[in-house]
Amino acid sequence: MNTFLERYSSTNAVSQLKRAQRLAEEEDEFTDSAWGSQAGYGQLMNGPPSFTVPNVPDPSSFLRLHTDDHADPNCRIKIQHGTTTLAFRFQGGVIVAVDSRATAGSYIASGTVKKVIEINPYLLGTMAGGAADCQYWETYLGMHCRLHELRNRERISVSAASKYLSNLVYSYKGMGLSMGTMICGWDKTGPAIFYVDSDGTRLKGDLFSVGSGSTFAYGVLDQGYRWDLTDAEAQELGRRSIYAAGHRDAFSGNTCNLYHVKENGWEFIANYDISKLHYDGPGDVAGSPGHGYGYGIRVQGRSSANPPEATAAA
Amino acid sequence: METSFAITGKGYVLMAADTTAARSIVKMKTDEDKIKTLSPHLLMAYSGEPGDTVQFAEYVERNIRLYQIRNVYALRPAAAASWIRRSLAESLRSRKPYSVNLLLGGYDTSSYNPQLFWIDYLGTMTEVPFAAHGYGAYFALSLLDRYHDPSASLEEGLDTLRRCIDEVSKRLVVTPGKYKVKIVDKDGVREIEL
Amino acid sequence: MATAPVHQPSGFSFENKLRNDFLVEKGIPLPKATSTGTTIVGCLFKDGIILGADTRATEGPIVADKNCEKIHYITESIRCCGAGTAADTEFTTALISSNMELHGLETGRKPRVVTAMTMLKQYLYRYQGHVGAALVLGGVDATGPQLFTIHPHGSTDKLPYVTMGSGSLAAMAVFESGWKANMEREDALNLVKAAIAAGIFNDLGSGSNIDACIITANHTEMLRNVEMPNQRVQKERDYKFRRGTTAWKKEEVRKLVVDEQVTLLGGGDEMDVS
Amino acid sequence: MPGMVSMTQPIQQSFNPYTENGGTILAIAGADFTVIAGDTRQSEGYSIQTRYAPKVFRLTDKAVLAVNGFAADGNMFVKKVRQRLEWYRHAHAKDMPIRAIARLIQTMLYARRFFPYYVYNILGGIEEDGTGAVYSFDPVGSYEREACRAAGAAQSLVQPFLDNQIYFKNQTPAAGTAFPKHLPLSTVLPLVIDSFTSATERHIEVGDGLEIYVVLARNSTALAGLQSLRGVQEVTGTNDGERVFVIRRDLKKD
Amino acid sequence: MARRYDSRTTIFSPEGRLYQIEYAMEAISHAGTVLGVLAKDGVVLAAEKKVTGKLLDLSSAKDGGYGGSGEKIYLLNSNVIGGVAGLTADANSLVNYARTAAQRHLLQYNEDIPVELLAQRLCDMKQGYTQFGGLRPFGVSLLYAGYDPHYQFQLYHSDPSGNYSGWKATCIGANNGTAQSLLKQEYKDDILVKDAIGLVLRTMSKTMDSTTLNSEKLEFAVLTLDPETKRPNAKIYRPAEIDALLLSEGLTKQDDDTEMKAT
Amino acid sequence: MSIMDHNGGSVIAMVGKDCVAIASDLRLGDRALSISSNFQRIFPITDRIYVGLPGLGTDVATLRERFRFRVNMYTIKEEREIEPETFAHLVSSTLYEHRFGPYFIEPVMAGMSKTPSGGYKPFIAATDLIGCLNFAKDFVVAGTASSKLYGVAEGLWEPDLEPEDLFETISQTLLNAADRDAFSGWGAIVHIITKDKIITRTLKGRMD
Repeated sequence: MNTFLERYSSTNAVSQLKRAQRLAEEEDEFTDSAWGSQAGYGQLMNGPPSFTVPNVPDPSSFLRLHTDDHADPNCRIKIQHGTTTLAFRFQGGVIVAVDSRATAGSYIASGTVKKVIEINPYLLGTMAGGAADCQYWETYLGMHCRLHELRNRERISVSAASKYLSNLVYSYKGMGLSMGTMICGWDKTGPAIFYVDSDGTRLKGDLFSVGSGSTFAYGVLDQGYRWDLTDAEAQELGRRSIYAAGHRDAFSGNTCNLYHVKENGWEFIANYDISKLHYDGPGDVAGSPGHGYGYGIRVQGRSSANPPEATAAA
Repeated sequence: METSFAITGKGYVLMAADTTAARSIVKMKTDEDKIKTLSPHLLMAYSGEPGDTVQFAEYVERNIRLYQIRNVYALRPAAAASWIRRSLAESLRSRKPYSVNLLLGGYDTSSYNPQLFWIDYLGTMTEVPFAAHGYGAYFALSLLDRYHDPSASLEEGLDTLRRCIDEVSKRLVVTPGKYKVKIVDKDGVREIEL
Repeated sequence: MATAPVHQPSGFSFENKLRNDFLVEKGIPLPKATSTGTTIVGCLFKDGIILGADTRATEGPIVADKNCEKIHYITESIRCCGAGTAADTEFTTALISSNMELHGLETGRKPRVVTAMTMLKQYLYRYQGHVGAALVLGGVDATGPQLFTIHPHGSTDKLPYVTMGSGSLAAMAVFESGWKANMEREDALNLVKAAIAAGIFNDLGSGSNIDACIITANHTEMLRNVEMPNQRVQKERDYKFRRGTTAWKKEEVRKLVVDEQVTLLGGGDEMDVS
Repeated sequence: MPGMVSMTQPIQQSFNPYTENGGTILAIAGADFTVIAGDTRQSEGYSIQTRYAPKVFRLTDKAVLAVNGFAADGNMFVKKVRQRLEWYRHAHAKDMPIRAIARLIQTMLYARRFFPYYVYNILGGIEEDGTGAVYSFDPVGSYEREACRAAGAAQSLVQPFLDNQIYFKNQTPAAGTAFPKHLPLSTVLPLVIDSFTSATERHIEVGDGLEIYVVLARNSTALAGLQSLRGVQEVTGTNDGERVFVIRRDLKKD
Repeated sequence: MARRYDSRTTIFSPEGRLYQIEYAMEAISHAGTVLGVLAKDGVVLAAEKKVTGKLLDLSSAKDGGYGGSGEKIYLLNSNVIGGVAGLTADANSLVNYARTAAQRHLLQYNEDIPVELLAQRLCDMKQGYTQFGGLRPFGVSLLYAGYDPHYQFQLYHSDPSGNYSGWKATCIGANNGTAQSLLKQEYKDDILVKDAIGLVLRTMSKTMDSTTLNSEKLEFAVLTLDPETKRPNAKIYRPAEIDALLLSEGLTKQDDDTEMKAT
Repeated sequence: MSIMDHNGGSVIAMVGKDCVAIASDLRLGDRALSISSNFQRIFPITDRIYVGLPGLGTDVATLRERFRFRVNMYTIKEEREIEPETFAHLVSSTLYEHRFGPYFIEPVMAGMSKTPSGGYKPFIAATDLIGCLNFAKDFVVAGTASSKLYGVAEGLWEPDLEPEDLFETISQTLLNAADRDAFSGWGAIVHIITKDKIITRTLKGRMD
C-alpha cells in the first residue's frame, strides 16, 4: 500500500527521485545497454551501461529472493554456477585451466560451458560465479582494452585491465553480482595473473584457483607446483588439477579446457573429457603419464593385504 | 579447525589427527589425543561437537572392550564398524544425539587386511582406501587420489601423510599446529613421530 | 552391549522424529511424500452408489504412477476413494477395512457405512490432519445407499453427490449441471465418467484413466479402467540399442537352481553384493 | 491445511512479480537445418490457463526464438526483440544474422540483471555460413552455442534423452564405425516428437499441443522429406533462401 | 531316593545335586542319537530319527523342507548347523531362539555370529531355567557345527544345565557311550571331511538300533568352506541324497530304481 | 538442498521379457564432496529379489539391516522364501510405521515372482519415503536423478526386451540420467534377474 501511495503522492521527494530514475531507465534500456548492436552506436562515451532496477525499497533483497543464491533452491530463477578454474605463473608463461560444468540446483544445466573468456589475443579471463556476470563484464572489458589500444597505441597491461574490471564490478557491490575471475596475460612486465572478484578484491599472484572445486585443485596443484616447470609439466599439472576437482566436486566436471599464455599471446592447448582423463589419461600429449588419472586405474592390481608367506602360498 | 586423515598401506592403516582442543576462539590445549585405541588392532579418530566426541569415544571404547573380555577375541574391524555405525545412527534418533565424525582403522588378523572406514555424524559408513574429516578433507582427498598407494611401505605412507598435512597448513585459514600419528598393523597399535 | 530395538509396539514409530527435527534444525528441508492430486467422486443413483476416480499419482509436477488404484476396498459392499497423501489413504483405508471385518465378525452382521465413516473420522481426528487423507466413502447397507466425504481433519458430510481432490471443482461442475435424483444406472455411470473426465482434462493433478465402482444392495461391480482416454500414442521410432553399446568393466553371473534348490538362511556375508 | 499454517506464523508480504507457467521447449541443430519446438500448454499451479499459447516465435527467416518460464515476461521479451530486429532491418536493409541476435539477447537480458526477465530462451536458426545453430540463454543472459538444448519445466526429463540420442552419450559405436556428427531431419523430427510425448507422460505441465519450427538453410537437402509430412505449413517471409516451416501435432490433454 | 529334592529345579539335594537336570539328561539319553565329527576342512553331523509310525505324514519332509527335514538337524544360521537330541517341542523353541539370536547378532554387527557366542547365548538361557523357580529345564542337548573366522571349524555340545564344551568328535542321545568310544578309537586329528563322512556313517550304523540305514532313519549335514567365496557352505542332505550317500559308502541295500539325486 | 540430496544416488528398475533389471549409481557424497565410488545401495533379499535403497546413506545401511532381519525372520517362521509381492508390502509397512519421522529412503524393488504353475514372472515396485506402493508395469525410478530417469526411461523403454537388450536400455537410461545429475554418478552397477541366473555388471560410467 505504501509504495502505491508513494508513487502517486507528488510531495514525496524519494518517490520523485525514483520516478525520475525509472523514466531514465526506461530510456536507457535501448540506448546505453544496447552497445552490443549497431542500434546503440555512439553510446559508448556514456560510461558503463545502466540497468533496470525493480521499483521496491530494497532491490538487492528482491533479487536475492528471486534468484538462486545457492542458499535457497526453491527460488524460481536459477542462475548457473559451480566451477573449478585455476591459473598459475611459471617460467614458461601462464597456464589457465578450467572445467566446463554449469549446474542449476542439482541439475547439470550444461557440460560444455566455455569458462575461459578470450578477452583479446593477449588476455584471458576465467569464469566463476554467475556465468552471465562474467561473460558480460569480461566482454565489456575486452571492448575497453581495445579502446585503450586505439587511444594509447599500446596494449593494456594485465594490471590495468584487471583494475578496470575491478572498479567496474566494485561499483555494483551489494547489488548481487557474483563473479570470481582471474585475468591472465602477458605484458611488458612478463606473465601476470590478477584475481578479481565481485566483492572488489583484486590480488596479484602466482597461483590461484577459484570455484567450488578449487580446494581439490589446490591439493594437486600445490604439491606439484614449481617455478621451473617445463611447458609440458605445467600443462600436465593444470590438466591433472582440473581433473582432481572434476572428480571430487559434484559441481565441477565434464571437460577441461587448457590454455597456455606465452609471450606472443595465448594458445588454446586442448579440450579434454574428464571421464576420459580418468580412464585413459590425456592421450599422446607432452607430459602425459601414459595411463588414466583415476585412482582405481593408477593403483590397479595393488593391494594392502599382507598375508604371511605361508598363507599366501596356500 | 579439526582435521583428521587416515590412509591404508601395505599391511597397515596410518591415522593422523590434530591435537588442538579449542573453545570459541581460544586454543585450550595443544596436545589432545583424538585417536583412541579400541582393541589390539583397532584405532578410531574422532572429531566433531566438543563433549560429544569424548563421551561417544569412551562409550565405544568400553563396549568394544567388554565384548573382548566376554569373548576372549575382539570384534573384527568390520563388525566393530557396523556396531559403531549403528550406535551412532541410533543416538541420532534420541533426544540428545552425538555429533561425531569418525575414522575407523583396523587390521583384520584373520584375513590379513588393513581396513579403513569413514563414518559421519549421521551414521553413514563406507569402506575406503583413504579418508579425511574436517575442512582438511577438501584439500587432502584430491591429493590422495593423486599420491596414495595402497601397497606403499610405511615410509612412503608417511611421506603421503606429510603431503596432506603440508597442504592443509598451506591453504586452510585456521590451521591445526600439531598432529598425533598412530599406526595399526599386524603387531598392533603404536604411535609414530612424524 | 546395547541391543538393537527391532520389535516395536504396533502403531506409528516416532523414533526418527527427533533425528529429523535435528536435521531440519541444521537447515535441511524434508522431502515431500507422493500425493494424489486426484479427482474422486461419488453419487447416488436409483439402486445404489457409484464411485469414480482418476488414476494419476504425482510427486510434485512429476507423474509417479500413471495407473494407480484410488478406489479402496472397505467391505464387499463399501468402498472408499482416497485423495491426499497417497500412503495415508492406502493405509488408513486398509486399517479401517480390517477393523470393519473384525466388527462384522464380532457382531455377526454386515457392518454399515456409517460405522466405517465413524471409524475413519475418529481416526483422522485423532491425528489432527497430520494423516492427510481426504476420502469419499460410499456403500450400501441395511439402511440403504450411503455416501460420505471425510476431510483430513475428521469432519464429514453426507450428500447425494460429492467430489474431492484437486479436480473436485471441475467434477462438481458436471454433477451440479447433470445430477438428478433416482437416475438410471447407465446415466449415473456416464455422469460419473464425465465428472472424472472433467477432472482429468482440466486439472493437472489428475489424469490417465477412469476407475468406477457401482455398488448396489446385493452386488458390487468394480470397473477398473472403465475408460482409458489417455493411452500413449505409438512412438515415432524404436529405441533398441545394439548389443554391446554400453561399456562395462566387470561381469559376474550367478546361476540359480530352477527346479530344485537348497534354501539357505540368508546370512551376513551372503547378502553382500560382490 | 494451508489456512491453518498461515494463522500460526506471520508471512512477510513481498513484491512478487513472477509466476511459473510450465511448458517445455527444445531446439536441435542439424548440418543445414535447425528444429525448434515447444508445447502449447500454459498453466499455473494445477490449472490450465490455455491449451494454445505459442512458445516458439519466428523472428526472421533465419532465426526462431523459443521462450519459456513466466509467459508474460516471455511475450514481452519477444516483442522487444522483434522491435530491435525491425530497427536493425530499417538501418541495414537486411535481417540480423543469428549470432548477432544471440549477443543482442544477451545484452537485453543483462540490462535487466537486477530485475530479471523470468525467461529461459533458446534461439535456433541458420548461421551465415549455412549451418544450423542453437543458442541457449539463462535468465540473465549467459549464453552458449550448442547442438541441442531443452529448457523449461521438463528440461531435466528431455535433456538427458537428447544427450543419449543426439550426442550418442555413453554409447560405444560398433567396431570400425563411428556415430554421425549430424543427424538428418528425418531422424531429428521423430526424436523431437518422442521427447515431447515422453515428457507429456511424466510431467503434468506439458501437453495439449506441439509446435515444431524447422528452419532450413539455402538448398537444404531436408526440404523434400519435410514437405511430404502431415500438417506441415510454410511460414517463410522473404526470398533470401532460408525457409521456415511449422509442424503442429496434438499432445495428450490430461 | 531323591527324597523330594527333585521336585524343584532350583533346590539342591543334600548331596549337592540338581535332580531335575539329571532327569533331563536322562531323557536325552533316550532320544535319537546325534553325532558330530570335526574335520580339518569341515564338520559333519548325522542324526538318527525315531520313526513314529507308518501313518505319520512325512510329505512335507520328503523334499527336505526348509533347512532339513525339521526333526533333528536344523540350520541355525548360514554358518552354523545344529543337531538336537531330546524333547522335540523344547528343541523347536531353542532352535527358534538360536536363530533369532543369530539374526540379532547379524543386525548389530553385520557379521555371522561366532559359533561359540551362539552356543553361549543358548546356554545363558538354558542356565536361567535351572535357577529360577517354576521353570522346567529344557530337555534338550545340542550339537553345534559351525565356522567363524576366529576359530575356523568348530563343534560344540551344550546340555540342559547350560554347560557347553568344544569337541573334535562327540555324540549325544541314545547309545552315546558306545558311539563315543568308537569315535575315540577311530578319530584322527587331521581327518578330512570325506573320511569324516565315512566315520560318522559307520559309527551311526553300529550304534543305531535298526539294522539297515536309510533316509527314513537318518538325517545328515556337512558344513564346509566354499572354495571360491571362502564362505561357509552349510549343506543339509535331502532324503534322496542321504540314500545315495549311504549307497556309495556301502552301508545300505537299495532298490535299483532309487533316484540318484546325489550331488 | 533437500536431505535426499545429502548423499546422492539413484536407482531404476525395469521389466523385460521374462526378466527384470535393477541398476544404481555408486556414488556416496557428502553434499558436493564425493566420498566413495563403490557405495552399494542395491541388495539381494532372496535369490530372486533385489532392493535398491536410494536416499540418505545412514538410512540405506539401517534399512538394509532391518529388511534383512525381517526377511530372515520371515524365512525362519514361514520356512520358505519371501515372495516379491509380500516383500513389497513388508517394505511399505516398515516405512509407513515411521510415517511421522520417516526414513529418507525411496525403495525400488525388482524380482521374479513364482506363478502358481511353477514359472516365474517379472515384478517391480517402488514406494515413496512413507511407503506408498507403486506397482508399475514398465519401470520405476527413485533418487536424486529421478526426474531425469523418468524422462529417459519414458523415451527408451520398450516392452518385451530380452535380458541383453534390457541391459542396454537400463544402462543407457541410468548413465545418461546420472550424467545430468550432480549428485548421482561415479560408476554404476546393473543386476539382471532371469529365472535361472543373475547377471551383475559394473558399468564404465563418467567419473566426474
